[in-house]
Amino acid sequence: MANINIIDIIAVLMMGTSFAVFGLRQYRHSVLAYALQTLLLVAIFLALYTKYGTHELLAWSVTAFIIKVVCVPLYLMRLIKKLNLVVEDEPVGGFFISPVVALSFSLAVAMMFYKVFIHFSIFKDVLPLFAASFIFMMGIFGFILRTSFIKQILSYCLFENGIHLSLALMAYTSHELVEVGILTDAVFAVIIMSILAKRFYASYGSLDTSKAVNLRG
Amino acid sequence: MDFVYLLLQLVSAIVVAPLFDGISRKLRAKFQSRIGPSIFQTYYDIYKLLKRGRTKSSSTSYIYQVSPYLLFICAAAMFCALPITYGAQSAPLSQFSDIFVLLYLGALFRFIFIVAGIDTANPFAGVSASREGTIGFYTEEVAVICLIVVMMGTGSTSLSYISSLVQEGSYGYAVPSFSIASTAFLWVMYVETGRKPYDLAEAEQELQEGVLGEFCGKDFAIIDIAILLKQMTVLGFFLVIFMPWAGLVDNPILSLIIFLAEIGFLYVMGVFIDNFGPRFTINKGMKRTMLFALAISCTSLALYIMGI
Amino acid sequence: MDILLLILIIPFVCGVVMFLMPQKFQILQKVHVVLSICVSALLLSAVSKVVNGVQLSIFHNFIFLDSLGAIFLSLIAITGLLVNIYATTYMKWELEDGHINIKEVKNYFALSFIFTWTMSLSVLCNNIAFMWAAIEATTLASVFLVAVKNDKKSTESGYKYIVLCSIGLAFALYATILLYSAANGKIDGEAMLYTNLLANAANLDSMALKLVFIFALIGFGTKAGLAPTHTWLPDVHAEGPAPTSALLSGVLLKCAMLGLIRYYAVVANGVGFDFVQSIMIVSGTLTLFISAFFLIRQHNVKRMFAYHSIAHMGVIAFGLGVGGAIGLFAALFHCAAHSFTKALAFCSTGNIAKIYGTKDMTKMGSMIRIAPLTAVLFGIAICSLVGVPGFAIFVSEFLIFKAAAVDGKYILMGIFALALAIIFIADFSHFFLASFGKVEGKVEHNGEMKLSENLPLIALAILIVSFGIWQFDSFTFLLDESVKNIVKQ
Amino acid sequence: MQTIYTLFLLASLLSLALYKKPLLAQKVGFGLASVISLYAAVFFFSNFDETLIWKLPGNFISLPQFRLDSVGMFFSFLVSFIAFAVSLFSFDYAKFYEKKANLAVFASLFNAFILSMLLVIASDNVFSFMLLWEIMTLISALLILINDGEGASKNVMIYLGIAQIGASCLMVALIIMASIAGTFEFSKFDHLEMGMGMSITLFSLLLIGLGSKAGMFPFHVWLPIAYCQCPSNASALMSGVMIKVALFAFIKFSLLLPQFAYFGYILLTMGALSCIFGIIYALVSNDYKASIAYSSCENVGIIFLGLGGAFYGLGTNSPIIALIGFIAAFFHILNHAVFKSLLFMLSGNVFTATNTRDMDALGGLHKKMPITSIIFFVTALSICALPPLNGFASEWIVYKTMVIGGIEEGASSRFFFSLAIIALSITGAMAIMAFSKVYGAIFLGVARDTKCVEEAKEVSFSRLLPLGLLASLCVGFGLFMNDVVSILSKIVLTIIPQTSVSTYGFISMPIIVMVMVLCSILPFIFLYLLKANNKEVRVTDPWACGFIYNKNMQIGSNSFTGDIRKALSFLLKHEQEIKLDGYFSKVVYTKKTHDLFWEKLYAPVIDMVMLIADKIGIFQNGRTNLYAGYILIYLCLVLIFGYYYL
Repeated sequence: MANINIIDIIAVLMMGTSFAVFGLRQYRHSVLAYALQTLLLVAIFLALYTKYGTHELLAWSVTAFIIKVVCVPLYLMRLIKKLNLVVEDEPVGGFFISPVVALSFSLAVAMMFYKVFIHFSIFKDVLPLFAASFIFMMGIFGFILRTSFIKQILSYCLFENGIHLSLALMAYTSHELVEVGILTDAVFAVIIMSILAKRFYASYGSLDTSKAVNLRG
Repeated sequence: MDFVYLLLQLVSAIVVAPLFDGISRKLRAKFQSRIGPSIFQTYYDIYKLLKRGRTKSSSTSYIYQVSPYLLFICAAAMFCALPITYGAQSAPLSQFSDIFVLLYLGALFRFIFIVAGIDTANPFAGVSASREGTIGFYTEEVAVICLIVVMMGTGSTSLSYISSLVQEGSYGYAVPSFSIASTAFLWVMYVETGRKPYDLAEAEQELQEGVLGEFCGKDFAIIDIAILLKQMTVLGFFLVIFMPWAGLVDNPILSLIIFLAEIGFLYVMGVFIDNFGPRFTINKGMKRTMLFALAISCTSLALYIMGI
Repeated sequence: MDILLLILIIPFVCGVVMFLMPQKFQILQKVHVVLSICVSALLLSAVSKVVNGVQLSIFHNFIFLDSLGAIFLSLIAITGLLVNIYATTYMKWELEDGHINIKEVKNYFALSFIFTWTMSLSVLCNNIAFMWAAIEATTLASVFLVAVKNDKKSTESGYKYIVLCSIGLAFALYATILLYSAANGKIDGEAMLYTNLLANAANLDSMALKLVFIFALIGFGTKAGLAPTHTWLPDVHAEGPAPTSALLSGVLLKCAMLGLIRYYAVVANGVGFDFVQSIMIVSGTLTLFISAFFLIRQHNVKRMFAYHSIAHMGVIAFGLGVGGAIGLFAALFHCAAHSFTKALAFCSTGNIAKIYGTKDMTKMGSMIRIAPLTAVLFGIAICSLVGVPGFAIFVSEFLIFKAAAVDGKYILMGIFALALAIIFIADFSHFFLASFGKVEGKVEHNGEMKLSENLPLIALAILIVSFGIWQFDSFTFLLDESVKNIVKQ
Repeated sequence: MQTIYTLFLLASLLSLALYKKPLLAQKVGFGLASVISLYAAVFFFSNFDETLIWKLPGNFISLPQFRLDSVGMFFSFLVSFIAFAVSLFSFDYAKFYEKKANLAVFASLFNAFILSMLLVIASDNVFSFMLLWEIMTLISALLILINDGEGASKNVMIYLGIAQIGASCLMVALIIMASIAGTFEFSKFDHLEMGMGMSITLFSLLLIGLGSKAGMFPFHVWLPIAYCQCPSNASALMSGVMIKVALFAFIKFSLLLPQFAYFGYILLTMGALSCIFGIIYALVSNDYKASIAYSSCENVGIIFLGLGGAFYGLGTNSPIIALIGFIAAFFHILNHAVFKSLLFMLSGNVFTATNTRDMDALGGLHKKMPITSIIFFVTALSICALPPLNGFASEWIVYKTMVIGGIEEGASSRFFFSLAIIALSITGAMAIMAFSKVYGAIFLGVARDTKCVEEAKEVSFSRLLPLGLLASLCVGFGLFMNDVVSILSKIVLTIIPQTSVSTYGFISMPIIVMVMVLCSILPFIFLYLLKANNKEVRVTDPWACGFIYNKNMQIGSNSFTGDIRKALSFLLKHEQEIKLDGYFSKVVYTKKTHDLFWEKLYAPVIDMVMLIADKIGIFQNGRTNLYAGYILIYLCLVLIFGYYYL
């Protein structure tokens, strides 16, 4: 019983952190929130491992910890420092409205999705599944509503986390190479996006991607 | 032998045509309380023209030179297409006396008329050439609608065959569409003779015959004859289809005489309409009067289509 | 060593070798051509084995090459080779004009091998999750092929490319996870292998499969450029260098399509063809019409071709939607036909941009007099794109019509014909604008390119025409085999 | 048969190979074309009764087989014969386009065009037919572009656009037919089983597909645009024979369908409309080439009337109507090929001499180009269907068909056939006006714009020779009408159920001519007998009511049609502009007639598409956030669609 509670609690905490990643104005805080969330993710892996005794999850939690809790946030921190940025620009709909919209829509979509997922999932835990789709949707809404490039990188990381969680819940039995492949992609994506962010900053003078509307029609 | 009769038919028509014209001129003069010319005046006119010298406009080309003869050929051939001295049994000529041959020879006449008018570069000639074409546009479809009824009713386009059918009485006024068509057709043929309210045949420089403004001398004489012949042909066209009584006589010469008399009668009667009607501008005239003809012909066609 | 293993290694090694080359254009050019030929020869030899009826697989079927993959692998080999050869010419011009520096050229060449490598990987993967990873990797590998320059537009296009493709592919990953969890335990053997899934598709839960297909459509559809998730495509194709656009449009889109086709096969065999066909019809029709209308007012030659890519992805989707053996055959044939055609089209825009110094077609004109060969090649590309008979694309469009007629789907024929007619008219008017009339702008390079520079283009043109009229038995064999695998009659 | 095709291919390639020497290429290309097409004409003519089959070796897609039966032979003969005349004409004419395009390309395209037409006729497979059909279209489009210039690409686009719409319809129809037949070879298509609705739908699709290429109403809008843009020899080929190829295909495919009387009615209606609208626009246009082009629409209408009768006959199992109808159609196809190509070549002569297409600038050209003028006169008579020329001969048979068809019981057949006759007669009346105007305005009177006509001179002999040849055919086909008919009836009998009846009372053209000759003697006898004045003719200025004559007084092509324009104002849309500045200055009066169907039928559709194309850009406005939103929205929509509708 206690274990279930722990997993549920962690899941709720993850949802909270994802909201924080999305909503916090300062980049540093966002990145820290992300790191925290990933830590919670690792915690869920471990909890699931202890609960169900699946060895794959242990290996996953280790790789995830190294890559996503340590490397990626550090890299992003370095990027923020290099670009000398503190606060993000005004997102679509303003700082207040945008998280609310994202939150409500994500909740709605997640409500819809998790019922479907529970149908197939190997683990029949409701809350983690809900959290997975919620985090994923928060990530997507990060792209839809946030205009800051760094925020978008973080959004990418967010939905990546969501997928990771659902992967752990629904397909943990798959080949280890799968996990490696997906994680490698994620890391490379973050690296490439940050290189692009630097270039973007160099040519546009800010990270506001809503300025990038030269190509249209 | 058929050809000899045909030649006779043609020559006699040429010979008597000026006479009819003279009579109608005399009659018109009487209506207008004038003494008027002698009934042989048209002969004198033609003879005088033959003796006159000629001028031509500097713009003219070969068309000007050949058009009188071409016009004459067309008119004469049209007249030959009327089966008067020959009938359906004459093998070679019945292949010639065809409704469409007649209509398209008329079209050829019109074509040359227009081209000749444009060739002279005379402003009047040009205008009247245009009017000639316009009148053709108006009359042709009414004529053809009437003829459709006849052609489809008899199942043939051969004039000699149609007139023999009507003579025998196996097809004729008992058919309502036929009788209605005859009215409209007579109207169209009257228009084709070039009289008021559509035209004034004897007044040169008027409407259609402005084309002839630059013609003179013997050329003009030939055109005159051609036009007279054409007028007779269109009336004869009516007679051959709708009143082919001349053909009832077996003797070709006798039937020719009856036929010419009939044409003469119609020709002279035309003066009555001619003299009492008003004159319109071409578009107005056509719209006011041809619509009736069109309506009548369409009625007869509708009757035919419904099988009445 | 096994040939598949070689394919997994050699292109990557080539890329690394290119990185290590000295910064001298002459050397880079030669090495690039030689290595490209080697890689393509390798890929083609693998394909030839499949043509002879051998099914290749290694690592317990983790990596495999079936007839379906062989089609796409041969595209990577042939189109990739010709485009890579053209790329050396194009980069020479860019260097001469000072648009880029030698270091960027080197990186470009190196990355193009990595790109080829990731694409081959995506074709060869039997494991669907790994296939997904490979397709995502193609995006990552090609970002800097697109954003070669450091300017605003280039960066913007790279940004849109990576962001939108990543979002889209995230859904594809979801589809993968769902499929796996739906299949896990219900089928024998590893539940992530395509071959297993296809063989046991009938055992799977139909609701799950439907959901999977919808997610896959969004995911791979974004990458493949199906409307309305195509939005990144015109920007990226228009901004990248001509050879990159040729590669992206000619090969990459097809690889993404291959992903979709694999899901199509599994789902269709699970829940029946009706479901997937109707979804694909909707998607195809939408794509065709949206791109057709965008095409009409498109005066940028590369953007025009980009919208064409979308339109033709629509055609492929439509072919899959019409379905049946013939429809599938047509869709697969269209992948090949469009690959050659689009490669030629984009490469010829390289020539055109060189001649006029602009991509705006309203500023061109009279190309037929300035550079007749380029104009003819451009014309062949256009003719093929709009489906003029005698060129490759017509064959597949004809077959789609045939498939629809055989199934009695007459309304679909009408829709398809209408869309093609709009595309035809829009396109030819642009072609005439550029090729005939007077020069509206200025001419920067008055004259035809050298024949040696045009050789890859001519080769592509010959391919297009020969595929349009000639029947290649080995190719047809591959298509037939793949269709048989999917339709299973 | 394959030798001919190969030879054309070689000629085309050879002339392209001489790319660097355009003048030589012109001589070689067109010379070869004329020789080969003469050989081809002889070959096809001598094999009228045979069916030749030829399979293309090699592994081509769907293994194309080429097959020529009697009808195919006839059309192949037509193509190659007209091609012979036109290429002979081009031998000298093409030089005029030296500055506009490379003559080697011109010659090569010309050869390829002939080849493609011949192959279209022979192809016996849906795939190869569509392939060759579109290639034919494309080559003709390129031929139009030989005369590259202002607005050329737009004009070609209109042509190609309509052709493409047609080709789509055609392809859909053929593929449906093939899928019903279960084979792609036309020769194995017999007995397609389908209901009436399907059959009529397919028939309509075929009619749109092939009629649009043939210039049928309402697809006629491309005719004046494309033909005016085209070099005259190419337009001669296009109008003379390409249209016929479309008609051939139409006849061939429609015969494969189950026959119904409705086919006849559809054809009669479309034919009648084409006739009337074609000739109205031919009448009012001021550009002689446009006039000639519009008259193609008219003539195609006449051919459709003949075909309408024929299909009616097939649908109602009355072989005699079918026989006469097909003879009428084939005869008019033959005649139209002759006089329309002739007219276009003549217009090429006029254009090279004067460099203008505006009839209000021309006039009095007869004095400069007498032979061209006389040939034009004969052709004009022929196209107006005046006896005793060939146009009349075929039109008479068309009339005959209509009359025989109208005798049938049943109101609908009577109605449609009467309608057809009326249309044809109106057409006849207007054609006379149209072509007397064209001839008069170009060749007669005084030059309206002296600058244009001053430099004009008669063209070379090599250009006049083919014209003379075709003109003599105009006369010959008319005179020997019955012989032509008996040859045609042999061909026609291969495609319709055998009929033993052959006693149809045709007119006899020799007798008409004989009577006319007889009549022509009369005036001379008459003049001789009455001793007419034969003195030298005095030359003066034309009479002008006593004013000094001015060349602007004569009637122009615009004012000539004034009355009829007024009468038809409900059908014609014109723009009238009168510029008056000051009392004493010259009045500038311009009048332009627009094609009603372009404005009412095509322009709105084009505008709407353009509007959508303009507005759709909003969708792609560059905002990445929005694009990301699309993905999500689309996902939701597809989920809804997938879950609730499937």
